[in-house]
Amino acid sequence: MDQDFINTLLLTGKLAGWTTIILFIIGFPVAYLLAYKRFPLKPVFEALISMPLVLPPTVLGFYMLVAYSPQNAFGRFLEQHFNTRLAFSFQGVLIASVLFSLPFMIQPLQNGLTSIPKSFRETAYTLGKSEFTTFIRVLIPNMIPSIITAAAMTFAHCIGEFGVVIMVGGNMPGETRVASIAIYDEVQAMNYQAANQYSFILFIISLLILTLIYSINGKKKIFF
Amino acid sequence: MDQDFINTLLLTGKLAGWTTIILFIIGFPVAYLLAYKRFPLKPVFEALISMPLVLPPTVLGFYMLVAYSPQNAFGRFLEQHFNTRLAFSFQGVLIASVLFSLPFMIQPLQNGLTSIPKSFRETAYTLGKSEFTTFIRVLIPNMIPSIITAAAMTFAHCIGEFGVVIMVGGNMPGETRVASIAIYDEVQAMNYQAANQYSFILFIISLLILTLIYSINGKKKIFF
Amino acid sequence: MLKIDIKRAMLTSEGKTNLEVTAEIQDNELLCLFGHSGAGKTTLLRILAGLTKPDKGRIVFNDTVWFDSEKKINISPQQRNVGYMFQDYALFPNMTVEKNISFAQKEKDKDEVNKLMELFDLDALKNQHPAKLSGGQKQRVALARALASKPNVLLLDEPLSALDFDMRLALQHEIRKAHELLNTVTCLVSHDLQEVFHLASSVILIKNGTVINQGKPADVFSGKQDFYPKQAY
Amino acid sequence: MLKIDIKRAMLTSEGKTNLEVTAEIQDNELLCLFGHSGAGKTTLLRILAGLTKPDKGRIVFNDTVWFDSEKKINISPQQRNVGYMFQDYALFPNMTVEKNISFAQKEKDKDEVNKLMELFDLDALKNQHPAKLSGGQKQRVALARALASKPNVLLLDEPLSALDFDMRLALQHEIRKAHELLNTVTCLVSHDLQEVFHLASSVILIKNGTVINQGKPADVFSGKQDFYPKQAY
Amino acid sequence: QKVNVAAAANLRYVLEEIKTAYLKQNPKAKVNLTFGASGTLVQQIQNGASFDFFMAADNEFPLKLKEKGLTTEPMSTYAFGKLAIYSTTLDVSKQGLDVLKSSAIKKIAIANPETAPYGERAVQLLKSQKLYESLKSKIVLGENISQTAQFAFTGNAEIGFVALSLALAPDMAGKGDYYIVPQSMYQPIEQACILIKTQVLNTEAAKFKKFVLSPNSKAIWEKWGYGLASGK
Ligand SMILES: Nc1ncnc2c1ncn2[C@@H]1O[C@H](COP(=O)(O)OP(=O)(O)OP(=O)(O)O)[C@@H](O)[C@H]1O
Ligand SMILES: Nc1ncnc2c1ncn2[C@@H]1O[C@H](COP(=O)(O)OP(=O)(O)OP(=O)(O)O)[C@@H](O)[C@H]1O
Ligand code: MOO
Ligand SMILES: [Mg+2]
Ligand SMILES: [Mg+2]
Repeated sequence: MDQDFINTLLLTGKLAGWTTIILFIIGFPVAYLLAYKRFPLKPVFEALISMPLVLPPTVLGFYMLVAYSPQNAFGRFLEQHFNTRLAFSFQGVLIASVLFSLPFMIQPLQNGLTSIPKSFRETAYTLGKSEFTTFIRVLIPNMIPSIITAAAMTFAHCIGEFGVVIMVGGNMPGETRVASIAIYDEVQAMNYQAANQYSFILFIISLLILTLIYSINGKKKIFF
Repeated sequence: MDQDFINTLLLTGKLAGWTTIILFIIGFPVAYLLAYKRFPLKPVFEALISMPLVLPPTVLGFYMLVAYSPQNAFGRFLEQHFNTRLAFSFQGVLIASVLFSLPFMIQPLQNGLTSIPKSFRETAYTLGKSEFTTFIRVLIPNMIPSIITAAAMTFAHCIGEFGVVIMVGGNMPGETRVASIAIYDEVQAMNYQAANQYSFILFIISLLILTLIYSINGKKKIFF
Repeated sequence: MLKIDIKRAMLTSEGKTNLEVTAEIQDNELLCLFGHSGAGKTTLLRILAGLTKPDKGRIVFNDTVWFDSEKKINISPQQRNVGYMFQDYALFPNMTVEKNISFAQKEKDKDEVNKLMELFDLDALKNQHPAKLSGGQKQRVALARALASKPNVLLLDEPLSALDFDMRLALQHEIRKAHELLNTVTCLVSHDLQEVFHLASSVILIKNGTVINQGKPADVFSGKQDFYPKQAY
Repeated sequence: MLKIDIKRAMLTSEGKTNLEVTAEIQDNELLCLFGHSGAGKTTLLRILAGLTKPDKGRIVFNDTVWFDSEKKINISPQQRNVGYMFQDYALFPNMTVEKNISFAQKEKDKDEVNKLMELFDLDALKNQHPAKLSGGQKQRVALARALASKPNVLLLDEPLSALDFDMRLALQHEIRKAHELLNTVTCLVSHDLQEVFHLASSVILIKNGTVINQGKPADVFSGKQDFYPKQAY
Repeated sequence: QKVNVAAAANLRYVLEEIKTAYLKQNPKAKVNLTFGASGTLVQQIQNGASFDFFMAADNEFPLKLKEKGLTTEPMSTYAFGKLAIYSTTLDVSKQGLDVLKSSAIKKIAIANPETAPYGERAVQLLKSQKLYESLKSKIVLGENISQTAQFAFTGNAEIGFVALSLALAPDMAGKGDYYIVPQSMYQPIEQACILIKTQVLNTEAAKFKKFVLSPNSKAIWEKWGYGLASGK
């Protein structure tokens, strides 16, 4: 295995890892609001969060590319004040990836929250526990499968991300050349052997990680 | 709106619709097995089903391309007996899309099934109801949100599908040129207006469908 | 006739023990299971219903072997035609009161459902979903549902514990009537002595998994003041 | 002192009615709610706990206004410091018996938890999760948990209904002790006359949402043979 | 019979115009154009994509197909492409290649040299000018030449190595500046086309090929900045 190949895998893992971490932080509060609170226009809000599910990655990629361009307000702002350009950079791909994976985190978490009987929350409240304590001590431990699903789907979806990256990434080794792009590239160049090597390694790694997750998850039942 | 544009949208809807229908048929029995039955190597089996989540679409695309090729057994078989070639055809993309969306159907269904209290099934069994009747009359109605999530995620994921299609399907108008590909193409042609038009229409359609789903879903609570 | 002879490991508040029950219940008999909390009453009903598998033993109903650990027979709950009322009701949340009851019927019979709902004072609630019922209302739906399936063996786990005295008396009457009408074997868990005397033709006293006495209520309780209850009403 | 004067729409088996309760419960009083299934007992407890909002009225505990529909005051369950035992227990499935109880404590006190588990005969089950408990065991954990929070107001919804007679007597004793020790206002739902007489310092009879009598147990039940119970023990 | 044309990305505008002209002569004909990097199209054709006619951005990719026996009739050169650099912010037409040394450049867009001949020529040029090593870290790769142009067009890359024909597109030309790289500095881009073997002989494809090579389309090629083979 050559260095390029390893770098590409590391980069892919880095992108997926960061996206998952950032979405964990965003995802829990948002899912909580959606699951338990009522507010006006909630369905529209929910729909907006789910948009990346339905929108082709190329649409998102296109709009990101336009936004990042120094010719437009946002891109110019970043360029002038932070001297950064997001297009063709890891950060740029990361932002796109966070946006794009949002519903993969939110949906399972929200589902998990709504399927916990209301009386658990009510009991905790009467015991004087704050919403936050209740969330940490009662809700989270009773929705472990949903949390695992959310994390796995998000991480996984990022590893598989292709459309957005090919539009805003520019195929820069070490920055934006993630595994999916690398494989595409090798296939287009008809380097089937290299494509095979990438694919096979990714296949094995994925299979191992997932088997591990499911073995652990299978032992615990939903309600312990 | 010109004819090409409408055709592309119809083709996209056709692909997503067929994929969802096929996966509904496959998804329920598989999710049922995974949720309630024990069998050897179950974690490996679960991991295999979830593979498309983690695998870049390009890996899957690559392997499909290899399988479809008339130089290999499967492709040669199809070519000789059915005179079909799957690569760069609608059917080929459909098969890839079904495989690729499998976990988006299975995961939410399986989660929904496992979170239904066991005593519901047990009660139905003592009332003399078969597993099938129990499934239809007791389980399905108590997991509507999960079913909606499964269908929405699958359909949505297909509409947004890009990597597999571009590898297995290419960009053949009327066959494999779905919306995500069309947008990619229009952006490259710098027909930003057309790209914008596609994106906007998809955005609005998606927003409407999703808002509708969430409005209906919001009224019904999990446990009615 | 229901012949029971089973053994199953169990963790109770006294530590690990075995649930060991040997009994013969005649057709038409109404048996009460009586015993401390955690003694194994629910477990026994679940075993009879086919929901929990004993470690060892045999269960035979009339001429049908329901369970035989040696011959590896264990027929499914569906084939046993029991009516099992769960201690925590297990009403189907997606069905109204009426649907919950009619779902249990092997042959649809709307009149029967209406009759049951009237008997159990549920008419006004027929279109309610379980989440909106009070505790006692849920219990009555669960009981009505178990009866609606016209079972050969009726298994009732504390069917009247959440009901007020009036309702309790009325429904004791209904259980007895149903038992006679359906000509079933009935096993009922109860903590209420009055209820046991009122309903049971025989009693099994379980303590910590072991049957410590069985027979007619009067016989069982007369000699057993030391076991149960410590203090009479 | 807990002053209650509330009104709330309710659907009962007699059709739509209002739950209307006016009562004053002195400190140290142990009040029993008594009434038919679906009369509104649980609803009243939920209202006191702050889980259900009355349509109209006022609830004042000592000098604190818990609820006032006119002044739009409705303080949260957390601020009311009640110990509410649900009719269906609502034990946390992710916590062991021991954790369920210690979670309720405002200040961790392991000895206290052990004492409670011993009193309620739960020691051997301390590391069990609720899914593996029998009905009566669950009920005892729920009761122990409600007591562990050392509440100002103790709300118990049929706390002993699933227990055998021995256990019931023993726990009646514990409830009374806890009530005196914590110096709480206690509201308890029960269908058991013996229990009411044993525990209650006063009784509220609810029928179909309306209070039809309140006072000392002896007074309430003496003149009301027509209402309840039809047949004495 | 419809004609599925697999065309290199640099032909995007030119070929649309040729198609229009062709359809004017043959109103009943149906021509589908699919654009992509030459290498991508070769890969797709090899894997069974149902194209009838392939127009590459060089003369090596068609040869690959020919060697595999996937083509009929000989390969024909239809035009010579020209490499240009394009920018929306820098004054490339005046500074020429010197602009590449400018510190204002953060990113340089080039087509993927593995699959796009224009990209390959651009890399070759940078190497021969001894600029490649110093600029390497600034290079972003477009999947094909039109994505490359688009990177430059949106300003996300200051400089793009594009096909002249793309720089001439009204949108591009209106917004930025281009400089035609002297043809002596890189190996000529001889663009060839070839008919793909199909199960049923596609006569329409042959007809379209003929039109592409015919004097009828000569003006269009020239308008879009292509040089023509002397013999044609
Ligand atoms: N969540 C709910 N939504 C709407 N109505 C409800 C809800 N819960 C209970 N009810 C109705 O309100 C009435 C009073 O219910 P409540 O639970 O207070 O009765 P209860 O006196 O506790 O009866 P039981 O002794 O059977 O527990 C009942 O008729 C019931 O149908
Ligand atoms: N699912 C389970 N898994 C393991 N142990 C269990 C399970 N359910 C109950 N037990 C244990 O088995 C013993 C017998 O339980 P069972 O439910 O049969 O008691 P019971 O006689 O019905 O008591 P109760 O009157 O309290 O309902 C209990 O000590 C309990 O801890
Ligand atoms: O026209 Mo190309 O094949 O993208 O360089
Ligand atoms: Mg029990
Ligand atoms: Mg109640």
